[in-house]
Amino acid sequence: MSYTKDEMMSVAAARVLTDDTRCFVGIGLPSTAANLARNTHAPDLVLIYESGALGAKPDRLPASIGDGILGETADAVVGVGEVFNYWLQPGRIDVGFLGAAQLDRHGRINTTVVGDYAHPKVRLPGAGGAPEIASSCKQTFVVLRHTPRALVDRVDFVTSHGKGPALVITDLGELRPVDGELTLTAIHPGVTVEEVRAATGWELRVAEDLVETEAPTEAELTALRELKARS
Amino acid sequence: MSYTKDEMMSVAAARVLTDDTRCFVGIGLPSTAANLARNTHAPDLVLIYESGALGAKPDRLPASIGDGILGETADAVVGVGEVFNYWLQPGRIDVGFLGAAQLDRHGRINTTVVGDYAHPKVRLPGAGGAPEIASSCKQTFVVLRHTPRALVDRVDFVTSHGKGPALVITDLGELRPVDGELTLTAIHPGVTVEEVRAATGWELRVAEDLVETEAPTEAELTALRELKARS
Amino acid sequence: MARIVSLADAVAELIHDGDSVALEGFTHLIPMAAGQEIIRQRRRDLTLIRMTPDIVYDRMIGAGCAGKLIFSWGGNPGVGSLHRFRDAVENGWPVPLEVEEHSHAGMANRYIAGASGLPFAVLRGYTGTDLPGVTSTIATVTCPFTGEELTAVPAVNPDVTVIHAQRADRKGNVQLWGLLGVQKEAVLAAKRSLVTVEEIVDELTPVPGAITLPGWAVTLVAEAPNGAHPSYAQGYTERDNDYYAQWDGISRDREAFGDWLAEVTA
Amino acid sequence: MARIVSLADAVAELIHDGDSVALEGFTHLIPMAAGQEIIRQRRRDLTLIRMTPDIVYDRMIGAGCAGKLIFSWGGNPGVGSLHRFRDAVENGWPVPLEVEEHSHAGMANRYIAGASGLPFAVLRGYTGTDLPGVTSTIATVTCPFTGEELTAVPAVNPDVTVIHAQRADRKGNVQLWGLLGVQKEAVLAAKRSLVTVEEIVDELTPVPGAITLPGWAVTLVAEAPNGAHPSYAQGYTERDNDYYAQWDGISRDREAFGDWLAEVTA
Repeated sequence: MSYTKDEMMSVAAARVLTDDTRCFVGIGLPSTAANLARNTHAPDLVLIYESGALGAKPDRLPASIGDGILGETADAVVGVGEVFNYWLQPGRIDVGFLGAAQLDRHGRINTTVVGDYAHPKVRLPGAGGAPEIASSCKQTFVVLRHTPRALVDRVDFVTSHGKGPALVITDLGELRPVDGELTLTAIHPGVTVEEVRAATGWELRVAEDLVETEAPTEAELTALRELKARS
Repeated sequence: MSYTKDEMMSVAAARVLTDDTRCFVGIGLPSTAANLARNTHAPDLVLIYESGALGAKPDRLPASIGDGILGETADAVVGVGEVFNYWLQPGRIDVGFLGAAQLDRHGRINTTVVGDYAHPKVRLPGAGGAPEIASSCKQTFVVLRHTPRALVDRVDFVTSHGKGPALVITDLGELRPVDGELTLTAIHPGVTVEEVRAATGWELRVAEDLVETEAPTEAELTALRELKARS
Repeated sequence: MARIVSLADAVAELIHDGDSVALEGFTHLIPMAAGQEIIRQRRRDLTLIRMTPDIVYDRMIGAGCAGKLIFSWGGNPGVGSLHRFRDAVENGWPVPLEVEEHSHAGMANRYIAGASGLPFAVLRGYTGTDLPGVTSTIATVTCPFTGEELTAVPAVNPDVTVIHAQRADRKGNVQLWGLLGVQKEAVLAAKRSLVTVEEIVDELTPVPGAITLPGWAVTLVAEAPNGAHPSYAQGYTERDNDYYAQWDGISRDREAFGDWLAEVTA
Repeated sequence: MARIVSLADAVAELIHDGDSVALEGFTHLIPMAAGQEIIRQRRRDLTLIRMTPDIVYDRMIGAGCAGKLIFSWGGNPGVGSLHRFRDAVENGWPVPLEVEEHSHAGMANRYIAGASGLPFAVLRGYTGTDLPGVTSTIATVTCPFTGEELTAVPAVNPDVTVIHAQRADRKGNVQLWGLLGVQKEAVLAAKRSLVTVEEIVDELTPVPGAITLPGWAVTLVAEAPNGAHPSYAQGYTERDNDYYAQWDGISRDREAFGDWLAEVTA
């Protein structure tokens, strides 16, 4: 079965979520991956959304962080204050799964501004839940599309960091921190290292034991496409 | 209609609660008075119990602060943390209505110990909600039976004080603070000043404009007795 | 007991030029109709407070109602940018917009402190971020027991909070269910409050997951059917996802937005 | 996912001599059966934590399970004194009992801080009282924004929290309704938790006013029908007001209590 780069990214991101993991899910790419995981190999994955849905089990992709289906299918619905204070802050959540507008070589995330804060070139949406998701979850994964504008040498503004992401999944490969610097550790089938380097805003290091990601299986692709079709 | 001293006390205590007042109600004598008020002249009195019942409307006297009827009839049920933090603490409640084991001439309440704290003669139940009820409500009323052991010169332990009670209703009369000292301002029918003085643990001052409480009306007594009969 | 009035009268009575105003609702139950009415009544120099400004504030900012925005995430959810918000921040159009920027955890705790009658809240927040460098309302506090240093944010106590709920009874008791957001805290933190509702009913029958705000904790209630559109009211209306996408087109340039505004204020 | 075990196995696994243990339930849903089982298993030197010690702790104190009590109101509600509690404090019988005494507001906030992963909570409390003079866990903290001085209390994080609820499903999701108390906070503040339930069911049908504790936030669930007696479980059992009065007689003298204890531990 042929597949797109975006599909490879979502499948790769879904694979890193294991059953019974508690995952604090950002909307967009992380939510797609997390719901794909729940619909394939990790049916007991616990999805927590900042809108107050604990253990959401949507059968389609939520259109927004406040999609009604999140509350309707959740184990429990709590207020936004409670989800941050009682559920995120004490370190109960295993994985924080975030997107990013910009990510730098040290794993710092920017979703605030491009350019100067007081006179920004581009005003981005801002922090949302990310700073505390990044610092309070046991580990953070980031999923984003691989472009030189997204993966930069140094972000213009540190919106969130925490311990830094343990894993970054892009549409070209996977990066992990090695000696404090995000390093290419896996590459998706059909992608070359040169391609990844060209799409990265710094001199990307490549792990000696670089592996090739397994291509999406037919089951994974079918599940992803069905999920998207229902959404 | 003849009536007991306790009935006079409950009726007098009920009368001071006016319609639409928000009243934080202690269990026991205050709860009896507050529910009598709601069943007579103040049907829209708002009763708040520390067990989390906001706007409770019991048709009988609750057997405890956690009687199920409080939650079943309430406008809203909230957790105990919320009732103190969101509802009591910001000063939303007009009247705190408390009982007391001991009350002194300066309006300080003791429900902690008789004797020394480390080696008490009598260990009383302790503070409960009283310290913050006394300090956070716009004003505090106290209702208790008038004995020299209850109304003392100086409490052994200050469990709660706040601004001090604006009004104390006993089975003999009513006391209000005058120049910082609780002073007899009303006396129940058939009770003499000497009787009240003998039942008070300090040299009780008597207001110049001492008034006699109006005896319970038939309607008040009937309502009180029906309420007790249902309980 | 809350008074029940028309939406126009409620906005006229409660919201004045220069007020700090929180319209809350976390993606669900956004008080959009109230936002439109504030635009219609041409309020100016408001300090707008809201975790997720969304279309409701994009409109008010574009209409020139706001002098300042206190927020934590300002995007068009599921679509992209809030163009009027960006135009105000990037170009000062139609008027300059001061921003005071927090995280969701910080904003939620500011409402909690406000609802609790406390001057500040404590959290573990903003660690390793640049936010404390640009936002003066982020400080530290030391635990008197452990000596640990934590983050503090000041209470937010809006002059007026506006929320949308499913329904109220004739005494102004408000019933709200589905995703709950920070609406309770936002109402309790405010000096005055307005709740718009899908409908006013004789009796609030119990609904699983519903919370009730007693009428004595609310200032005014106004009926505003479909008052959350394009957001939704669980059990009453559906989210209009297409409109969120359409708004991108309307808001993207000043002229298209001007046409929209002229229609609203006509 | 919580594991479902017998009450005896749950107590044996979770509660050890010397542990700090909170059995919570504010008059409603008091985990009485769990308290009895702790007595049966002869736990010693526990630090008992609970806002309202009630009969459940009067028994455990009289049985000699407790070395310390952290509490805010220790009476027999609607009846009078807790005689075993008084005997322990006044006469050190059967063993001396250290007390750490707070107000309800203080205790509730200690649980909230514990549930929130914070070392302390801020409140307006204890003003003008003698409590700060006898309780070392009451301090002050200064608002970094206004300079106002407020009260601070440390988080409480029990080794084990035990609560009673109406029911759980087979994955250990717990459903609880009626007066809610501080049970959610007490469970979330604890390192380990046990929920006893009236019944285990296949599906938790929605109930107005109910909250759910996800099974992944609970360690163990045990079935204990009528496990709150003489307290009650809204929708399942009624409060046994007569028993509260009877307990006054049982607990008033050491001999009558001894007979009761012998029967329980037989």
